[in-house]
Amino acid sequence: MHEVRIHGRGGQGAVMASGILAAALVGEGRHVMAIPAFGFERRGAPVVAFLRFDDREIRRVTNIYAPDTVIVIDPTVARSVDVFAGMKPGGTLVQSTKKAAADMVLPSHLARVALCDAVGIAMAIFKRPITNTIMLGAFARATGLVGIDSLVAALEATDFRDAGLKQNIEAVRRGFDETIITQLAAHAA
Amino acid sequence: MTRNAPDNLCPIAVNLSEMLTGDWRAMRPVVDRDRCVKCATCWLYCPVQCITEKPTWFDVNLATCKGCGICATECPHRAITMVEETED
Amino acid sequence: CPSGALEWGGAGSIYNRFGEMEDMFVPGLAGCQGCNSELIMRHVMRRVGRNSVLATPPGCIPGMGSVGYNGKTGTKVPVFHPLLTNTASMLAGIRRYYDKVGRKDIVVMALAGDGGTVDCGFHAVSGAAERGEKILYVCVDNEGYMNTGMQRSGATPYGSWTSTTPVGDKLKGKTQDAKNMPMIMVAHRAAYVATASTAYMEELYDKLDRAIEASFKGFSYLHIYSPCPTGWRVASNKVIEACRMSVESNFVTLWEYTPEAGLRFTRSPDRPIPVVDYARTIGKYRHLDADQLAHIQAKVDEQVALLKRLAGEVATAPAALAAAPARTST
Amino acid sequence: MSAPATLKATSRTMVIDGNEAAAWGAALSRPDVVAVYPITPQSSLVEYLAKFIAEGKMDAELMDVEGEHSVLSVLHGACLAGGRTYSATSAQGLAYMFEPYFRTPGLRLPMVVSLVTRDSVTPCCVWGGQQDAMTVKEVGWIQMYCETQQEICDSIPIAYKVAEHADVMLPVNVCHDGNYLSYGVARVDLPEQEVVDAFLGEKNVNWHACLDPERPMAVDPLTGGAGGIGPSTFVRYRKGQCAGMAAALDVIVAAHEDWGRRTGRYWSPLIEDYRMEDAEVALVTIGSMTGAAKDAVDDARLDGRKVGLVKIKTFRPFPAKVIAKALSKVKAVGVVDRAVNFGWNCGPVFQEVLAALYANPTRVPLISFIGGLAGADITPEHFGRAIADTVRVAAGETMSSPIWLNEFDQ
Repeated sequence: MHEVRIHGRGGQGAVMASGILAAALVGEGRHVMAIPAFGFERRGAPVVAFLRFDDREIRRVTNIYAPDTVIVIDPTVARSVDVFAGMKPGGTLVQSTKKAAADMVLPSHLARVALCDAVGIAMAIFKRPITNTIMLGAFARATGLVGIDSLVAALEATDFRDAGLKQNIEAVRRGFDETIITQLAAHAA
Repeated sequence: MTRNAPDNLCPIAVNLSEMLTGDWRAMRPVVDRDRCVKCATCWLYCPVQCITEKPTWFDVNLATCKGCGICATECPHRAITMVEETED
Repeated sequence: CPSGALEWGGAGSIYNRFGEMEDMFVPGLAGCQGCNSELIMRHVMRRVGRNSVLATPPGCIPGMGSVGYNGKTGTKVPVFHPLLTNTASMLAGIRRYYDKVGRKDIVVMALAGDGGTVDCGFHAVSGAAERGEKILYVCVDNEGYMNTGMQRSGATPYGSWTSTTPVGDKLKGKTQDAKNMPMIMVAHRAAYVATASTAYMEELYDKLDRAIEASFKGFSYLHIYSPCPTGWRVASNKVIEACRMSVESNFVTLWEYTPEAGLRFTRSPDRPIPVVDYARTIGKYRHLDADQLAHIQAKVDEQVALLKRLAGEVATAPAALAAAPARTST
Repeated sequence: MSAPATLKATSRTMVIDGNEAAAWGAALSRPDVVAVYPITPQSSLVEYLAKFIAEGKMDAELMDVEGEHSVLSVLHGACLAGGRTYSATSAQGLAYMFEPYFRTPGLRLPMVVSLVTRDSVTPCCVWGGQQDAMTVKEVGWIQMYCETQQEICDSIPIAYKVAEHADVMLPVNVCHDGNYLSYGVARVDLPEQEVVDAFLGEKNVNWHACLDPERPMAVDPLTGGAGGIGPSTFVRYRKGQCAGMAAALDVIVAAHEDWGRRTGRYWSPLIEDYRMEDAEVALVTIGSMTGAAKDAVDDARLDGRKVGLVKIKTFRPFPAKVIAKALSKVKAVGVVDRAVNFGWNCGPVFQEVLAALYANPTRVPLISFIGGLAGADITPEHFGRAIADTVRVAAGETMSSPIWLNEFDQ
């Protein structure tokens, strides 16, 4: 079982991203359970969504406390939230940022970071900082756990209120293409 | 509506109540046939609608008349008087 | 007239038109002697006829046996007790289903008391009116909860004695004015709103015609005043007289409204008798002092003035608009 | 029910949350009239219904009324006129709905209303819990609690089949946990419309009581008081309601079986036994908590403890006999509730299981666990603790109960 935690802010579509990722994984024959953390999703407030998937039936309908992967779709939310809380040793961080891995303070047990200037891509595509689908592309690139075609198929089945399908497909592809992976020394084996 | 409902399901009633209110009266309307011009005022205002039409006058169905006296009060021709009911 | 000559007049003409129509209730209903609500029920349903579904929320109307008792019914059309609180909603559900299956000619209606209309059933009436549910809602207003022992409702007028607004050294009847439900229905822009009194039966029948017709287009509301001989302390034989005087004094005004035509009086409110002449005939007002009577008279005058403005505005507005020169803002 | 290792997605496969699964279950059941009013955590469910109707996916009359009291009231009217009806509510909405809610089973109206379960104020809280549903357990509605999104979708047509059965004619609440199921997303395979149509058969919801000018009758005439036939008449109808409830147990089993034959998904109708064959202690669970509890049972089994689990699907009518039988061989039982029974200072499911076990010759100790209030997560670790405590009770230790599983969560 692989467990993912997505951090974002209200209005950025973190919960929607977990739903799209869930649909993509189901398309690949996986079992999936995606749960948003329950808060008042006010625009701008920190938001968390959980997703676990497996090749076997998933029975537990619970939050995630020890994620394998953390996706941070907002570059500044980590200032107010400990995005690494409970993270499993050897885990992966998929982060929206303009920084390079060398310039970041990262916990020592992290195995891999995948960084993507999602805001820059979003401004080019949407003229607004909507980073959720871009970061799904980044996740696909970083982990190889979901195929880009499956993500595109899931996007095609999604109702977008604020943006077009074509833009989102471009977003997920650019997220995939423009993500830079760094294996951290301690776990580089 | 393909079957009859058992009598322990939803409370319903299909048969009309047979209750009559004629025995409520203390006073009884009596129509003066000579004065009645069939203007139908009594019929119009009778709450139990117990006024019945006769060939040249309107009469009262005493099986249901409650004896309220509205007909006597409203009759523009003073053709109805209320009289005390007898005890037998 | 099937047999014998009838004197020509209001009563006779109604009898000619409706006398042959079926009374939709059983002969024996347990309304009090002289009950005006029973009179309203029988006339209204005589006009509505069999192709109808009738709601009678808890109160005197089912209390006198219209929905029946111990397994017998008092009504020839489908009839039911809604809750006191949900009459308009249940009717709306019935209407929507029948409309959906193409049975659009059924009159779906209520004969409801004032308590279930202006108090705890208000949300349902207001919601149904706002949504334009196609129902006929007849409010039989006897100014309080007469069935349960004459407690006050939101429709009870100022000064009125009721069992929960008693008269003593400290309190002398109700200290608030009645909620004006028909005007609230106007504010909902219901398809039809009218007030009526059994003292003016021809008019009541005319309004019923229009109300029934409107109920196939939207929310149709008919408010009929119904003096209660028992609860108001009025002699049974004087009930129609009480109806008449309530109108002659403008305590009750008779008017109708549609969104298209606006509000119009159906009986002129000019040259009324003083309200005190009406109040003196009603036992529940026996205790009123001069100040209380003056308050009631002032409220009656205020109400008539407001209605006149509404009636006048609507009558003159289209012409006034046409005549007015085009204006630009400065 | 267990799923195969990997599943191929089909054209009917959706990845949706429980509220959408419920809306699809409702849409597939073809109600004539749907009434909606929003309340957390049900709101998205009624939004889906409105959307389906707006898009023509569902041919129902949408009644967006002014509150839950009217939600159920318009459905009463529609049902008595002959319509199949659906709505959904939660917590405060259910409380506001109570007056017509209490009346529904008495009128024997076979409607289905989803309860998206939630803790009720006060303390002020909009998160999951089952206090709302448990508070109305005595009102005469059938209650079924779902474990997964797929089960929600499937249980709504099943609920109509049960509600409209001539021997039952009672309303059904299909309950699903607020938050975890309402917003949790998982794979749901929509049944084919033709399958649901064939399963439900011909609709006839007001053969017993109707408001129809073609068949005039009085619905719910006044029942007289003492000194006449009134009270005995009243007793006859009350007994009729109880008979409908009693009959529902077999109907629920048959409906689930029928559904399984048509769809391949055989949900446990009354209770589900999990690893109970040789179990020495058992947990009893209800709703979406069950999956984590099963994981905890597996962990305990790996540690050599003989633990099993009984999940309750149908809570009203209470399947007392099958529960007594399922728990007849264990040495202790731990019942996990997501609600509180105030009068007995324990969980409501605990209280019911306790009563059911009175029928067994051997008296076993029971312990009440209360968790998941206010949307709290009951994790496999929490269930691990519940198992450990139950094992200690089986070994003869006495323990004060209830044990509040999330009491010290931070």
